[in-house]
Amino acid sequence: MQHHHQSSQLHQSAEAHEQSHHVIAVKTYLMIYLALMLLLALTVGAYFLDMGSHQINLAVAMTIAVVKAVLIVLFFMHVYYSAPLTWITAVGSLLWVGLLLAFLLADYFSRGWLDILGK
Amino acid sequence: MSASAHARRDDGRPADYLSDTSVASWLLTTDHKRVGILYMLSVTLFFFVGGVIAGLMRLELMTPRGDVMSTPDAYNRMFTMHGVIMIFFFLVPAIPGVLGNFLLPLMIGARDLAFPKINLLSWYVYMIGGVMGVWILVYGGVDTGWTFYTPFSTMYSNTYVVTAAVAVFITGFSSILTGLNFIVTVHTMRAPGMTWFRLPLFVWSHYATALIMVLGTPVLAISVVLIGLERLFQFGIFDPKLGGDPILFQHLFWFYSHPAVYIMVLPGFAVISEIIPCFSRRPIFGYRFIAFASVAIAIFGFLVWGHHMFVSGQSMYAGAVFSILSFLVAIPSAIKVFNWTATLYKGSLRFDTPMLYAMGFMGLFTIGGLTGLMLASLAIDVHVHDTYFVVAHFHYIMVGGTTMAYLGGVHFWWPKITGRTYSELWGKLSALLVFVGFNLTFFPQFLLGYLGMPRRYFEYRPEFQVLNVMSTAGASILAVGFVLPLFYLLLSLRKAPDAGPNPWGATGLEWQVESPPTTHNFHEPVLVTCGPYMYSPEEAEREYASQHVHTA
Amino acid sequence: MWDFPLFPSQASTNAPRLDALMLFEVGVLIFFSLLIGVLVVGFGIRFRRGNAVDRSNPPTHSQSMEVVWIVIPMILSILMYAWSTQLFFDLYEAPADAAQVDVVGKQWMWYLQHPQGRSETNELHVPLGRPVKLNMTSQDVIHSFFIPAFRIKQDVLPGRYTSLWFQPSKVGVYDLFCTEYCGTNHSNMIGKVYVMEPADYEAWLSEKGVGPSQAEEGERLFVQHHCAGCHRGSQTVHAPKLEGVYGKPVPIQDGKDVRFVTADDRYIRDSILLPQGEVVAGYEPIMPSFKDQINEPDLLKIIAYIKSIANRETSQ
Amino acid sequence: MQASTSTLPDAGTGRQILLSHFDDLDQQHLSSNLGMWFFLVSEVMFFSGLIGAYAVYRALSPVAFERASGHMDLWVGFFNTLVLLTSSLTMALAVRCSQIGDNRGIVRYLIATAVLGTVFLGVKGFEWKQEIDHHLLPGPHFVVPAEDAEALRAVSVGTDGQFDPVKYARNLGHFQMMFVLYFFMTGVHAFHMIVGVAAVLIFAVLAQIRWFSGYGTTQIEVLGLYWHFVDVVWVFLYPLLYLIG
Ligand code: HEA
Ligand code: HEA
Ligand code: HEC
Ligand code: CUA
Ligand SMILES: [Cu+2]
Repeated sequence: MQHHHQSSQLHQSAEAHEQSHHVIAVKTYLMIYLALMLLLALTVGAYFLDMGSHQINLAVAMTIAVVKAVLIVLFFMHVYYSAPLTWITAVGSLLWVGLLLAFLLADYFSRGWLDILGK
Repeated sequence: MSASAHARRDDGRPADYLSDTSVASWLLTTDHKRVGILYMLSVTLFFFVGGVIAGLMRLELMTPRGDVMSTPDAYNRMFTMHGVIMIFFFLVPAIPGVLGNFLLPLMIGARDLAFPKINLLSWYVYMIGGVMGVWILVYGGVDTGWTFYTPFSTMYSNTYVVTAAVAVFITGFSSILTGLNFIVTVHTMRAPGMTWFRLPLFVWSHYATALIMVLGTPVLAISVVLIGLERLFQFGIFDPKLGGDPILFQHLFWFYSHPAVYIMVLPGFAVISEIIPCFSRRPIFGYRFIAFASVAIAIFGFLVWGHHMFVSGQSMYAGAVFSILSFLVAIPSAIKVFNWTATLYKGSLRFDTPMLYAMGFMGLFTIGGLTGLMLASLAIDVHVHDTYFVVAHFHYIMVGGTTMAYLGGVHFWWPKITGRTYSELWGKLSALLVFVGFNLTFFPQFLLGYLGMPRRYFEYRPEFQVLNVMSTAGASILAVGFVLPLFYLLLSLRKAPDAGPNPWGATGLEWQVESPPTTHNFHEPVLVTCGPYMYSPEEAEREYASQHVHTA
Repeated sequence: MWDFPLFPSQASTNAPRLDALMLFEVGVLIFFSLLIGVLVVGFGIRFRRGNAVDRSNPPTHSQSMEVVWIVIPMILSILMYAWSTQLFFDLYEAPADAAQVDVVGKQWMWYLQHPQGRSETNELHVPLGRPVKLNMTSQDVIHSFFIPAFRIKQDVLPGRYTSLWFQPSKVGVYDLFCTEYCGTNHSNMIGKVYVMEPADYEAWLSEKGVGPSQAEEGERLFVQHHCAGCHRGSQTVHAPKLEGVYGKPVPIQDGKDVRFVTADDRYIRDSILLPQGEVVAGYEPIMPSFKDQINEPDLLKIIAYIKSIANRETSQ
Repeated sequence: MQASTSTLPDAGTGRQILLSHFDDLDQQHLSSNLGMWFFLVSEVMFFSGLIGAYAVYRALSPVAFERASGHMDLWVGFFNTLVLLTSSLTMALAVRCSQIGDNRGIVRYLIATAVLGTVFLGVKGFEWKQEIDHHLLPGPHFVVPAEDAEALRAVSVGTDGQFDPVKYARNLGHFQMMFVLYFFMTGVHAFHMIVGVAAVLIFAVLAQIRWFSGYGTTQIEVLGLYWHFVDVVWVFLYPLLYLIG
């Protein structure tokens, strides 16, 4: 049976403590900032570079954006130092966007594969 | 429970969460139990508004010609308002808002939800949306159907589409806030010893529901915003004249609205998973499978939205993919139904009102779900899409399923919520009326649908009349069944609390505190040492036997 | 009183095939509903409280049971899926020899155009046993074309074409419904489908006096919309004669170059709706656009008229 | 990685206040943090609806999107991205100050963040005005510039390799669609920025008057999460709107 008991020591969010208060060195922040600036320069540079096809350009731009976002999320938002739950949340939300896009575009790209009007 | 150490009410009873009766104390409360009561009042109100509209619709549909309402427009507004109110203002908030709010903290041994103020805020946000909804209803309504399909909603309808979009948008935020609160609460507020696999299945289901609320609702929000903007500024994101695609709206809408049907049914599962073991006096069968099935439904429920669009002009390949995924997402529901059934085996069954509702749920949900599979079958859906077959399908799940589960839950926890017992006789009678009335109302609609009667029809072919009359007759029985509880439940409030902490002899933490509970739920820190549903059928029998001897 | 149907008539080759599938799925429905129902009631009676039965060691879980009730529904699901998807693809892939009927939906009527020139409103006459293909579009909102007796349905969209085909298998008169909610008179956007013996159908096609033919209507509209003002030899406006244009290559000014386009339906249609798109070499781009001024049915009539004068020589 | 010694501000500087329904500060902190994370998840889904619309229409008319994107000033966008990334740095530093109990640092970095946010909004407003002046605001006054119309005409060819006016009309529509999405996405983003700047300013004032218990570690960290999220959104919007080609 379930009991009431006087023991908040057993509280299970003991893991929580470690998760939250990690202080990151200023130097680390500055390094990340520098990396972000370089990546920003890189995207603009890539824009002017003709890489043969728009798809490749788009892929490069999006890859750089993802790397930037990952840096911000990992360090500025402290996910790197956080509990797995935070990781799962962050990755999960990206996954869901991907899911929406994938199924949505699947419809548009496969229209007209069959030679049937409107299918 | 040592209540003596605590404050007393004016009438000498120990103070509970209901003690303070001032209006301000209700409107400013952050107590999850009181917020639950606020939700209960509002969803009941909306249910009856939606129900009366349904009654009017059924009256109109008694005859093939339009004769009750003066114009088709009036009827079109009716079914739209019926759908909008029932879905957004009744069914989505019903179980999570009322029972979820009330029970979630109690069940996990917490003093409140993680964000009590946000919880109250979510009720206010919901009420703002709801009041706008009623305002629209009073001032003439909306006639787009609850699905708001473009370009009708953006270019052709001349009703309050923008207001309705805003109302739905606002209500959506209430859903998001509730979901957020539940997720965080389950993660951080569990009492010591309350591990994930000691959680009642009610909590698992609500957790899964909350995930859908957080992940899906924003997409609904953005699609109704786009509707509003397109209507106001004519910039045409879905307008075919500008190269826009009306089907895109359908995609965005169903990306939310299919998962939303699981927002509506998972909390129903939550209630059933509590009632069945309690009245069978035995541990639930296949706890882990039921728990994981909830999460699986929440996740895979996002992959099937296109099954509402099989004949819309979506690509056939997309249709084929959405179809197979719809079949697969039915498996976790099947797991649940079978596990509940297995729970009855070797139990010690009693048929109190909540159990009657739960058994009704199992049968009607099974029929609703299996007809869902027919709809997921591409070729069959081509024939029955947008006919009364679909109407019957979703009423079987939403009325026969979730609304029954909600009523079952209200009866089950009523003694906890109010401290009073109600009349079993009336309870059983109304459960019976609901079951009979329901089947008479909606079973004929399956036949109508296969015969080809389209939905959203103000007038219909005369050969459909007989079945429609049956349906209307059923609806009037159903109405009586739904109104009865209002009376005997409210009447029970007139007597002094007589329920005691645990009238059903149930095992959950919520049954170990007073009825009604005190503001802080638990007087001492809670330590959980074992899983839920530790019932024993043989013990129940001995108990029964001894009682029997005494009275005889 | 008991004179009401419980089952729709089967009037196309698709109908019995679909009903067979439906029957199977109803079987699955009944099987599982009965299974659950019988078990719930059965356990309810047997294990009711106070009944003396063995309740020792009630099982709390069973891996093998779970596997059984996952695998069996899974197999049935895949069966139902395969069957229904097979039918679904057949439902839209029209045979090559199907006769084509154009369908335009608008609030709140169906406009149908036969290849032989005859057109109808809210009525569709088709010959028994011959495949018919529908090419559909909408002029305003989304509608849906539904013939219960044929078990077919397809949404009709503005700005896009969708299609559907069927092969009638029984002579008779059947309902035609609009099943996508489209506003006030959605429930009156209905019609009849007449399946006729081929001979009767031929007779119906050539029937006279039922109103002007498609092309005659078109000619009237041609005058009414002032096309004739320019295209029948105006003194002031320099515009091409349209006699004999249809089906022939037309020279189109393309920058400094000229290329040739065949004057087919699409070309005529675009010339009317988007005249600046392709300007006939040697003419000024002065023709106004008739976009949003001529509705889809009228457009089809005008095109029919221009087709009908394809073999007339221009008097130039 | 540094050992995670507790850096919670302690007595003397004021411990964080524990709300009555929580058991301890860690639980309280974790809840707030997680709450914000799940709120951000729902925000992501909100934007994903728009990104979905964007993806569909861009896939249908790539050239129209490219031409439309040509009207956005790449360098203005570049500048704004730079500003926003810098504001993320100052925000991160403000959070750090709250962790180590440097109240003046909190105020200073929050103000810097708000200033950078305001600069971003100012530039954005200026850009909007330019575009509106050029009749690029979707609606009745929208004009497709001649050279774009020309370019779109050139790519509007049917399967037969010949000019297809229907395609042309659709491309023109999608040209405008890009501006619909542009104004809407940047508008929603700007709305989030305005909310963010207001919150940052309020927090700066509250920190200045030492309203927070325990330097508001929890509150400022949660605010930081929000701010960085808005930044991440822009990181995607910049290439999607400005850098097509
Ligand atoms: C709570 C609400 C709810 C729920 C839970 C469901 C559940 C399901 N729905 Fe339903 N549905 C709606 C509410 C709901 N639906 C609404 C409101 C509409 C109409 C919207 C509108 O257009 O207005 C709709 C419409 C709808 C359509 C579109 C119809 C059309 O417009 O043409 C489809 C098509 O696939 C569908 C399928 C399903 C399926 C496969 C499930 C499954 O999840 C069901 C799973 C359950 C079971 C299968 C039963 C239990 C299983 C067994 C007893 C074992 C046997 C199992 C097998 C053999 C697999 N639904
Ligand atoms: C939770 C969701 C929910 C619930 C509970 C209900 C409940 C009911 N619904 Fe509803 N329904 C929908 C959701 C729901 N519905 C949706 C989403 C649609 C689609 C809308 C659209 O197409 O856009 C729909 C559409 C719909 C239609 C199809 C309309 C059409 O397509 O033309 C019909 C027709 O019979 C119908 C009937 C009923 C009936 C008889 C009830 C009954 O169960 C209601 C019983 C309750 C009462 C009657 C109230 C209590 C009684 C009293 C207060 C007594 C006094 C009243 C009287 C005597 C009348 N509903
Ligand atoms: C103001 C005068 C004017 C009116 C009114 C007008 N047209 Fe034209 N039309 C022209 C001119 C000039 C051309 C040749 C240049 C071009 O292709 O745009 C033309 C071209 C055409 C062509 C292509 C002919 C070819 O030889 O390829 C068609 C078809 C046509 N018009 C149909 C119509 C129809 C149908 C209407 C009425 C609904 C109409 N026009 C009204 C002036 C006019
Ligand atoms: Cu046309 Cu309904
Ligand atoms: Cu669905």
